[in-house]
Amino acid sequence: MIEFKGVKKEYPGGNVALDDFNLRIDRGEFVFVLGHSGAGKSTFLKLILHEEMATEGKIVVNGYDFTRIKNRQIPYMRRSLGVVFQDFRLIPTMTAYENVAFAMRVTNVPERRIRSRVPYVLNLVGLQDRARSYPAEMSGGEQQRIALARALVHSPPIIIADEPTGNIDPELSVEIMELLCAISKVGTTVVVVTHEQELAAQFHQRTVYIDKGRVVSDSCPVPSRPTFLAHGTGEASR
Amino acid sequence: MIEFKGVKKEYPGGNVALDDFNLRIDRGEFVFVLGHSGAGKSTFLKLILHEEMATEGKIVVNGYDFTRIKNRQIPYMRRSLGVVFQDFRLIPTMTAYENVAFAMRVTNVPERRIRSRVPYVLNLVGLQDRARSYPAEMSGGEQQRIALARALVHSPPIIIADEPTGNIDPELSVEIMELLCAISKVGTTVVVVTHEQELAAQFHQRTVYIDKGRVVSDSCPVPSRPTFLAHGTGEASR
Amino acid sequence: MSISGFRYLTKQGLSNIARNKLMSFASIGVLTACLVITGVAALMSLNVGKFVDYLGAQNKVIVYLKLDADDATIESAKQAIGGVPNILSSTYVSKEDALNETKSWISGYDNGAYANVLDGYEGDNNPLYASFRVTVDDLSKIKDTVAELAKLPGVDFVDAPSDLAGTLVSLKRAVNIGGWGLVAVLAAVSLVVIHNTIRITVFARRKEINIMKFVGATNGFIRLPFLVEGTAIGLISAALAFGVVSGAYIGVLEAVSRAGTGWLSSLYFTIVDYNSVWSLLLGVFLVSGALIGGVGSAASIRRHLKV
Amino acid sequence: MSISGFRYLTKQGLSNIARNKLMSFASIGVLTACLVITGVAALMSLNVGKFVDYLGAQNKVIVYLKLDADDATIESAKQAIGGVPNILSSTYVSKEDALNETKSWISGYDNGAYANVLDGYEGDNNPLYASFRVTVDDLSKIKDTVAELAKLPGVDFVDAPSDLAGTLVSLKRAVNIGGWGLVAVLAAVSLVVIHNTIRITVFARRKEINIMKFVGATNGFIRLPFLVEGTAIGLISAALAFGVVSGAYIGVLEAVSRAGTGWLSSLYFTIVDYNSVWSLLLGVFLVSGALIGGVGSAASIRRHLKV
Ligand SMILES: Nc1ncnc2c1ncn2[C@@H]1O[C@H](COP(=O)(O)OP(=O)(O)OP(=O)(O)O)[C@@H](O)[C@H]1O
Ligand SMILES: Nc1ncnc2c1ncn2[C@@H]1O[C@H](COP(=O)(O)OP(=O)(O)OP(=O)(O)O)[C@@H](O)[C@H]1O
Ligand SMILES: [Mg+2]
Ligand SMILES: [Mg+2]
Repeated sequence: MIEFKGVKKEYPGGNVALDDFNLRIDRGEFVFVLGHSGAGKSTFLKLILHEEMATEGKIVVNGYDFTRIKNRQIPYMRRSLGVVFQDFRLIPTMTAYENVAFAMRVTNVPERRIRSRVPYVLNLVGLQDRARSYPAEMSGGEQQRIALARALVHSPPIIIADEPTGNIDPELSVEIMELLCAISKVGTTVVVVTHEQELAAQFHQRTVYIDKGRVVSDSCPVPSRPTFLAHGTGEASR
Repeated sequence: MIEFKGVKKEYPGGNVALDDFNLRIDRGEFVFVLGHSGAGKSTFLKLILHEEMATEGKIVVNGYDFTRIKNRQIPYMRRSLGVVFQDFRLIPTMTAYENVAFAMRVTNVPERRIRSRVPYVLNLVGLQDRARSYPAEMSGGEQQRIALARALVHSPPIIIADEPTGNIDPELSVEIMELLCAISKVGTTVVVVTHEQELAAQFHQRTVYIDKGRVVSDSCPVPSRPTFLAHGTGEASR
Repeated sequence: MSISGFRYLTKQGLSNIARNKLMSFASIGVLTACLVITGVAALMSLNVGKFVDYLGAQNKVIVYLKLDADDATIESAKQAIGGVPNILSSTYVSKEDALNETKSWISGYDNGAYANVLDGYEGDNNPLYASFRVTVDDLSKIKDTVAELAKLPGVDFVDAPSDLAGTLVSLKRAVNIGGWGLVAVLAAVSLVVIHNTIRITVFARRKEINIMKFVGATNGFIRLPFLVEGTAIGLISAALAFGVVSGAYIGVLEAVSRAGTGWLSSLYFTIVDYNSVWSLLLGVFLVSGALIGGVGSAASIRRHLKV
Repeated sequence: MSISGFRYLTKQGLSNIARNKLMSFASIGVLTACLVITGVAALMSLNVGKFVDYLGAQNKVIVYLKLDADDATIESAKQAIGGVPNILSSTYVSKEDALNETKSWISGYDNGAYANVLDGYEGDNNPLYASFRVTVDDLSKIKDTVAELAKLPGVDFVDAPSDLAGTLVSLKRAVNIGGWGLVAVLAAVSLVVIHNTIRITVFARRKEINIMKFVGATNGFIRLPFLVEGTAIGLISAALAFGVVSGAYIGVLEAVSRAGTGWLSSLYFTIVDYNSVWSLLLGVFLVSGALIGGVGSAASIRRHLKV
């Protein structure tokens, strides 16, 4: 699903954000990516998204080999990703509803389906009442959850979340993580970048540590079935 | 220093973010403000900053009574505040150095003083190497720390931080909190909005809970001298 | 793209106009201003051209008939002149007419000091030629026309105001080049202005465009609302500019027609009629407004689509 | 504000131009275009005005002296005419000159048919008047001038081309009103365009302005760099526009001077000389560029300062 082989990313200024970066994430996996501020976590995501291009190495996302991808294929590659950006990236001139619906519109989903799916997803992140609000009229946590709703709405095979709980209180954070876990159980690949180690620790999933642009540790999940799952799935299908 | 009396804030759309909000924060206090997403925490800060105006009630900040403050006094009131915004609000066309220096320039600090003070503060947040970077060239956590440096640089009597560790890993978060604690010990009022209850709990300081726009709990700090302080002061004066 | 998607994007583009009020206003202002300038320049150019034509028409070519021309010769000459191309009208001036004209003209000089100089030249003594006063259509071809006229039966010689004709031809050419040159320059300047305005407008919204790309929108999907928005702004501007230019032009026409006496009122008949230009003006405005607005903004987002 | 603060803000404003390359380019493009338009319109207006003046100067007022005027009377009349205001030049035409002129003129008519009509009127028989041909300065005051000339000693009567004068006066008035009206309209349109461009430019940077306010910057502190930036952009545009207009004007002057023969080359002497306008043009460009750019952008940020 996602494969990085010997990837190096050097920014124009000379900053090397990733160096000999190797990682393989398979279909249906749930992976936490941890690391200090400036370790290269967001750069990793930006490379997956083809927002930045690798200086060296090979990246394959959902079958698209980035050394060979054509410009006109990029939108289709991106549609296979649901991304929660660290800075949200909501369109300021669209309401919450429109921001979420937009991710479906680009794939030509019929209007009828959009009208039933968007409220459902807004409900999932607890923002059914804020559908008509513009991003500037929402709190930080609300914006973050809209960004999450947008990432989920078109049921992409891969969901990538950069600090999805950075602006959200602990209870809600756990709820959201449970939601993501539940989604991964039905075959969606989920990559969560977070600095909240304790939150990650609660979920006993594969955890990748990045430091200075390299993968320094890649621990496998605890084999036992985690306790939260019964509750988690309940949340997701509510 | 900061006084809210019966404050109500209703946003144009009809959202009531604060209702009968009462709080008094004295000089030199260190206060955590906790609350769910959308509770009204950022609104509280926006009111202090005169970014939004109260619908009802009385607000006094640093001696400026907002019911009577004149437009041309507002910049001077704001200079007595050092604010870390939830969305950072760095000026995209300025380097990290310039963004930080800017808070001193507006108060006509001599260039010589700026040249010695800015690197010192950048060092304090661990970003001495990134002085020449533009915000878009920095990671989320780095931007957040630049915002913190800007809030500290002109030694304002009040420092207000909205989720200052939302994008920062746990160790660094503790360091930054310790830094803020140390600053409050020398007479600066510090208000920290955060959703990381556990982080706040480590510091045994006054904690205000906001829920649905009201103060629902206001717990006093544990009287005993906290253990982190020796270490914390050391960090701050490094 | 599906029809509902197309409908959605079109609606999106139109509602963007209302959403980006400040920028829509500003863009419409700029585009309208530029169209007005170009339109006014074009109308001025048209009118000056027509005025020069009018001056040209005032100048007659005189076809002198042989002194012994009888009525039959005159008639056949008249027919022949009618067959020559590039001729607008011709008037016959008999020997008697010519003498009377000359007399009245001479008696006007120096308070009638020479009023009687021509007494006794009437009738068969009349030394003057009968002639046709001919106005030509296209002054630039006057040489050929004169040559043809000179060859006609019964014609003695042809007197053409060749110097004046040359002057008028070059004046008209200068006015044409100058006038339409001005229109071209103003149109080019307007294009520069509009292009830059659209670039800034799009620049102000680059973040929005960027985000759409990251959500997986194709370039076409992002471009269409901009195309619709730009086209609508172009059409609105065209309508406004048409209103302004038409209003001003009708105002000038009225002012001139009311000017009453003198030189100004004589201008009235040389002014290009509003009825004969409005449809062209409106058409050109609408087409160029739509093209500039739509294509301009769709093209301007290109650099922001490269992510 | 301290001097170092002022220096900093000025530097800031200037470096913003480099930083906001796209917007600076676009603004300079728009401002230059508008200045060029207005400048070209002003030069055209000046030239048409001067051309009309030239036409006016071609028309002479003829002051006829009494038939029996002797040399002394002629001399004193000459002096007296020199003392009349609003007169550009006067040329003496003696009785003999007048007769010769008339003769050559009449002999040119109808192939010299009347060439000998005036034989025998020479010397003391000469019925023509000696005269002064006078050109007036300001045609609109020609009536007063003629009246004054008529009262001079030795003057019999004054022949003024009053109709033509009237026409030229109204033509000149029309050209003046039309020309400067055009300049005013183009200047106004340019202002609209520039104002809107600046508004969009500032709008694109509203976030930056906003943040500065929240850090405690006074309005003046935020405005100054915009003022400097706008002024610099204005001055750059003024310099560019001056270059373009000057280049074009000099080009036209050369083309006309090389036109060789005919009507066009005769225009050369009526064209306003480049040396007499460049300093005014440059001055007006620089001042208006700086004002529009500086004041315009400083004023445009007002709405964004209200936080
Ligand atoms: N400009 C606005 N217009 C309308 N409603 C607003 C606006 N800003 C905030 N709100 C609403 O007011 C409420 C309080 O918002 P606020 O930003 O103060 O929350 P918060 O406590 O900071 O939340 P978070 O932890 O998610 O940042 C929320 O419901 C939010 O949607
Ligand atoms: N556009 C850029 N130009 C130059 N350097 C950059 C750019 N973007 C990121 N960097 C640098 O690359 C390094 C990695 O950045 P990245 O955003 O990947 O960090 P991160 O792990 O996401 O950190 P955080 O947890 O603070 O968000 C940092 O040192 C950052 O300053
Ligand atoms: Mg990051
Ligand atoms: Mg908030």
